[in-house]
Amino acid sequence: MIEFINVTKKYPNGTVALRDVSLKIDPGEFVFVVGASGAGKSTFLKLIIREEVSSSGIIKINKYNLNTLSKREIPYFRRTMGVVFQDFRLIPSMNVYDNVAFAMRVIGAKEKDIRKRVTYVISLVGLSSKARCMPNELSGGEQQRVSLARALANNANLIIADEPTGNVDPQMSKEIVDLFMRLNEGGATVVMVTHEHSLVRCYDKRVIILENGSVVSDGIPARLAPSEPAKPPAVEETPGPHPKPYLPRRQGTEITDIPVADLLAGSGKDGGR
Amino acid sequence: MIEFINVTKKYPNGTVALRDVSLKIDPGEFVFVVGASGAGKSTFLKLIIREEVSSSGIIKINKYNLNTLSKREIPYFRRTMGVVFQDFRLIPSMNVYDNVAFAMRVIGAKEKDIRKRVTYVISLVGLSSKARCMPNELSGGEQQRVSLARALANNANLIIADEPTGNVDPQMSKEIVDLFMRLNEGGATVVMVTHEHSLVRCYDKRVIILENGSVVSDGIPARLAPSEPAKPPAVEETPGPHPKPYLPRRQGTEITDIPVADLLAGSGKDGGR
Amino acid sequence: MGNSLGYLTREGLRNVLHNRLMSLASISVLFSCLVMIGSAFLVFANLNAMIGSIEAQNVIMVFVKDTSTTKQTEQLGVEIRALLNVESCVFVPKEEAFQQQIDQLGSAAELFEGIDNPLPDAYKVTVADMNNFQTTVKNIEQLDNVLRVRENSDLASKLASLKSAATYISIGVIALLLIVSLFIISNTIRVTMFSRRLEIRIMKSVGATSWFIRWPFMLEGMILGVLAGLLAELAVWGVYEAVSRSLKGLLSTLGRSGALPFSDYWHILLAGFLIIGFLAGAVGSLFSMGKYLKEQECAGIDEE
Amino acid sequence: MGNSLGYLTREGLRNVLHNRLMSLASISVLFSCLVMIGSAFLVFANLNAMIGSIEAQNVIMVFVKDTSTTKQTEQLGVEIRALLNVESCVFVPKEEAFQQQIDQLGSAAELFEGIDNPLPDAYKVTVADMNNFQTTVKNIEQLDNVLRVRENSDLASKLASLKSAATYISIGVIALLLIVSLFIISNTIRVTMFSRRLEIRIMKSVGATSWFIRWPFMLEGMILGVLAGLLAELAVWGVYEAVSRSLKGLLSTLGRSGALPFSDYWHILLAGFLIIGFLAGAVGSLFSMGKYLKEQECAGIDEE
Ligand SMILES: Nc1ncnc2c1ncn2[C@@H]1O[C@H](COP(=O)(O)OP(=O)(O)OP(=O)(O)O)[C@@H](O)[C@H]1O
Ligand SMILES: Nc1ncnc2c1ncn2[C@@H]1O[C@H](COP(=O)(O)OP(=O)(O)OP(=O)(O)O)[C@@H](O)[C@H]1O
Ligand SMILES: [Mg+2]
Ligand SMILES: [Mg+2]
Repeated sequence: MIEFINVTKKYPNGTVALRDVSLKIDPGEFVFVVGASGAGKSTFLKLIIREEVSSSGIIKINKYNLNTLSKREIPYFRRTMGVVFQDFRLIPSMNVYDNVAFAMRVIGAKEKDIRKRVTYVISLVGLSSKARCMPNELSGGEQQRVSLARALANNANLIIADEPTGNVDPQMSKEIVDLFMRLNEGGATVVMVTHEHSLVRCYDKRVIILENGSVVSDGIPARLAPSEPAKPPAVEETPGPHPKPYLPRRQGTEITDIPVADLLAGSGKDGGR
Repeated sequence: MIEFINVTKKYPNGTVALRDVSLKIDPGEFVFVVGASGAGKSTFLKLIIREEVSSSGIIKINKYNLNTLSKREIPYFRRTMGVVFQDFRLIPSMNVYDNVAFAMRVIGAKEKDIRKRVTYVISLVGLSSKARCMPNELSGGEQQRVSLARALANNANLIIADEPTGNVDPQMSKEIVDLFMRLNEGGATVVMVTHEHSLVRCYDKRVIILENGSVVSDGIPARLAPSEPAKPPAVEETPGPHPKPYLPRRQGTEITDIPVADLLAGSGKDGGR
Repeated sequence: MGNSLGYLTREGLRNVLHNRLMSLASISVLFSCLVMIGSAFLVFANLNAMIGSIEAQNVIMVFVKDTSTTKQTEQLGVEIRALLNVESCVFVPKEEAFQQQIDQLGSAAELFEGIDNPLPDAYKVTVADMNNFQTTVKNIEQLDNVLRVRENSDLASKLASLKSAATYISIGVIALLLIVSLFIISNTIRVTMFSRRLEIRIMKSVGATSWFIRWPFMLEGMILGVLAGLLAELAVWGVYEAVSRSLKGLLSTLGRSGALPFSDYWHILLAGFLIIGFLAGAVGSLFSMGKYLKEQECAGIDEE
Repeated sequence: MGNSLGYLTREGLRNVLHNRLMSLASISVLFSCLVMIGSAFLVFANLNAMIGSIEAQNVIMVFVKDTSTTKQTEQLGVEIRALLNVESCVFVPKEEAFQQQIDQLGSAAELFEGIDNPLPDAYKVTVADMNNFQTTVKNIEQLDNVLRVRENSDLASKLASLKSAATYISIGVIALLLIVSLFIISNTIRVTMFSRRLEIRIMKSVGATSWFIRWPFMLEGMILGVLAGLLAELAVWGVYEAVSRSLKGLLSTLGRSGALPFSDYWHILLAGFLIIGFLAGAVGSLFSMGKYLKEQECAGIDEE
């Protein structure tokens, strides 16, 4: 459960990135966060993973109250989630395998479990042939997928993804979101920031729209559309003959040959925890 | 003019990123380069800006033959183009203004011209209020736009852009491509890598499709579409009721309030050159 | 955390190899500092030994009464040797003493030819501890059959103060070098860590505890420290042997048989080097990392 | 490039302030090294002066023939003073010489009481250059009315070799410190540059020439070098005054009036510090950047 109560985030240089945000994300929900560049989406996620601290307001994540979380607890808190960073954050001195394995090593998993699980998640993002490459030998999209694989490594039940599809082609984007959907069906909470509105429209999921640091819309687009005529252009400016969001068309999405089916069963017994 | 003759690029670790690519881009052309993640798009651009050297084959850019270009000439060669990098490449110790100004300072422009031109291109990408921020104080999309502004600073007549819209919302993406279109109309050659096929479809421009290091399609989609039934899924997998690329609809694109109109007239007299 | 230990150790080893530039720089700097400290130590050890050997030449002449018999004279020798703080006691017959006087006068000596030997028999006594020089002189004066004691208490006190000065200066110089070295080393490690702050930040954001991040870095530091210590030992050894060989001629002119043998000092040096290297590496990386490991404080600190 | 010069200079200054950690580290390391070199220089200057003052005590005794008149004796004095390499020449009447002999014998002196003074009048001569000691002795021996010349050529040669040894050792130690310092400094700069390689790479990819990138870094290095030099001068001055004051008592026991005044040396030191600092900063950053400035060679090198 993620709960924001009147949260404001002001950066040291004076920029107010979030303004009085209150919202609640229930366990098992799937939430898209959209908004223009600089709207505060990444800041929202950074507050959730406690990389930034709120200037005012209360943030509660599962059993943790971030306002009272001691520094000592932070690493343990962070291990309860899998995070895909907008800037990937790969350790430049480790190869792909070690980067993904690192997330499991920090929790002290057994080397055998690590090998099984890491090999598996790397194949899941289609990078098996690149496992021994260093990050600087990868293309942008490949780096992004390594970050994704690392987020999946520990089989966390809270997935935070900051534009996980920004550097990959539309087909792969769909595959990635489908992967998240599977995880979500297995019980994980997923919060995903994205710019690809076409993607958001394919799924019948909750969408939070940020504008200039404030939440201007929150709900499932198909149901919201008729009731919110006042703020239309934020999502619907994409060219095309569709004046309102698509209705969900789950059956239409192509699931590729990547073996996502057994992701939740997971090899490696819940990542060794 | 960009000319590739049987160019192959093999990285030191053995990865063959480009395979026997031959193509020619005429001065004043606008070219989209699309392809899956890892297809070799960035490698293609890196060869053009001579950040990487081809393993075999001949590359000619305008009057430069990159196979015989001496090291001493490289900086001067690079100044003839404006480049938006996939990973932004902002200098972390300089603020937004100085990052953009740097491109003009390397060519020894006058401080007065720099001030005029830089202020102008920063406003063009909508970052006037962030001019004094350091790169690490910017959101992903803002960083990308700084990189864009820097590419525009010198008013180069060859624009190379590696996913310049990867971190911005669809509306801004359109604005950016429109900006490139204007430059193109003014005579600049533009080579732009992108994943957003929906964007590509809005324009009636040449599209080069890379797959696994090879050019699998090259031409204007609207004219190609009927003649190439064998390779349809590479571009057209986006969900939606459109089985083939859009026809150009220039009149339908919303030009925003950003003053792009006078970009080519440019303040700062051709960037001081 | 049993599983992690193996990983953390491997990681530390891997870091050494992976960051070759950094490793080389750290080892070089530490090595340079250790070589300086070691050299200073050996120079001062030799200086001390030299002063000691000059000291040994500061003797007390005990003149025996003309009236005493050979037996009494011998008895006196036994009594002197029995005193505390007497290191050696050699009998000098009057003829020999006279000859020495003449020799001391150099080429003007022939002026004394034909003059009767006015000197008595004597004992030449050296003391063990210069600081108790006066007491020993007093004790000898109280013995029987002593005509007079000749001592150069001025030289004795000069030597004593020279020796203590040398000791103070040695300790001072070595302490200074140590401080300077620690300063240099800590700065080098700080810069090294600075260039790896990104890595540290990423590790933190994936949920690594501070100790999990620290361990490989510390281990890396220790390995580099110990390596630098071993190299410094070898370098100091080589340089010392070369220098002491080339200075042999000079030292013998100055009345010394040669430099102290390195074999007497190698273990002290090695122990010192290893301890300094180890601590510098471990503690240095521990502290210089602190800044990059810090988490943001809770709400409110950004506002001021 | 006229426009650029101003920018490049400002940029160099800005770098100093912006990279405070790096600047501080570089200055500290350079400072430490300079302080060591400066201290060694002053120690050796003092040592040399000390040996010099001992040398001045090495005298040639020229005994005058018994048969010569007062006039002849005075004439001899004039002739000796006229010789090259003679620094001073003092007349010692025979009574005084005898008294000195007696004093030298210490408390055994009274044994000489009642003996006729066998010594002649003499001149006490000191030479300017120890290396020409023997020649001077020869020259004096050839003068009229000289009975005999007493000289301690053994001590003279000992002192001469001690002095040249001290000179060699000083030069050696200072050269060693200089090398070690340059090594340490270049390593520190290398690490600093390494942590800025990203910046350099970006600048290159925007079309900056190598010199355009180098200038601000070099300027930054020079500024830091000169700052370190100035700080080192102040530190060495302070430490030297403190140490020479506290050692004053000790030095006077050893027969020296005190340490050399710092005012005689400050300009040499300052010049040395500034030159070393400046060069280390400029040349150091110039070379350590080279690696990151290199462009890829043309086609073909990737294949092997
Ligand atoms: N420096 C490098 N060393 C080795 N291999 C590399 C290097 N850079 C890229 N590659 C490999 O070359 C291939 C093409 O990379 P490139 O960056 O050109 O892809 P891309 O088309 O730009 O992909 P993306 O859309 O993900 O950015 C990839 O398989 C990548 O792993
Ligand atoms: N560390 C920081 N210091 C100061 N201001 C910051 C910092 N990080 C972000 N900001 C500012 O806060 C605002 C919100 O940033 P944020 O990164 O949350 O945007 P975003 O919605 O993720 O945008 P994008 O889609 O471009 O990534 C922006 O105006 C940005 O300039
Ligand atoms: Mg963001
Ligand atoms: Mg790319």
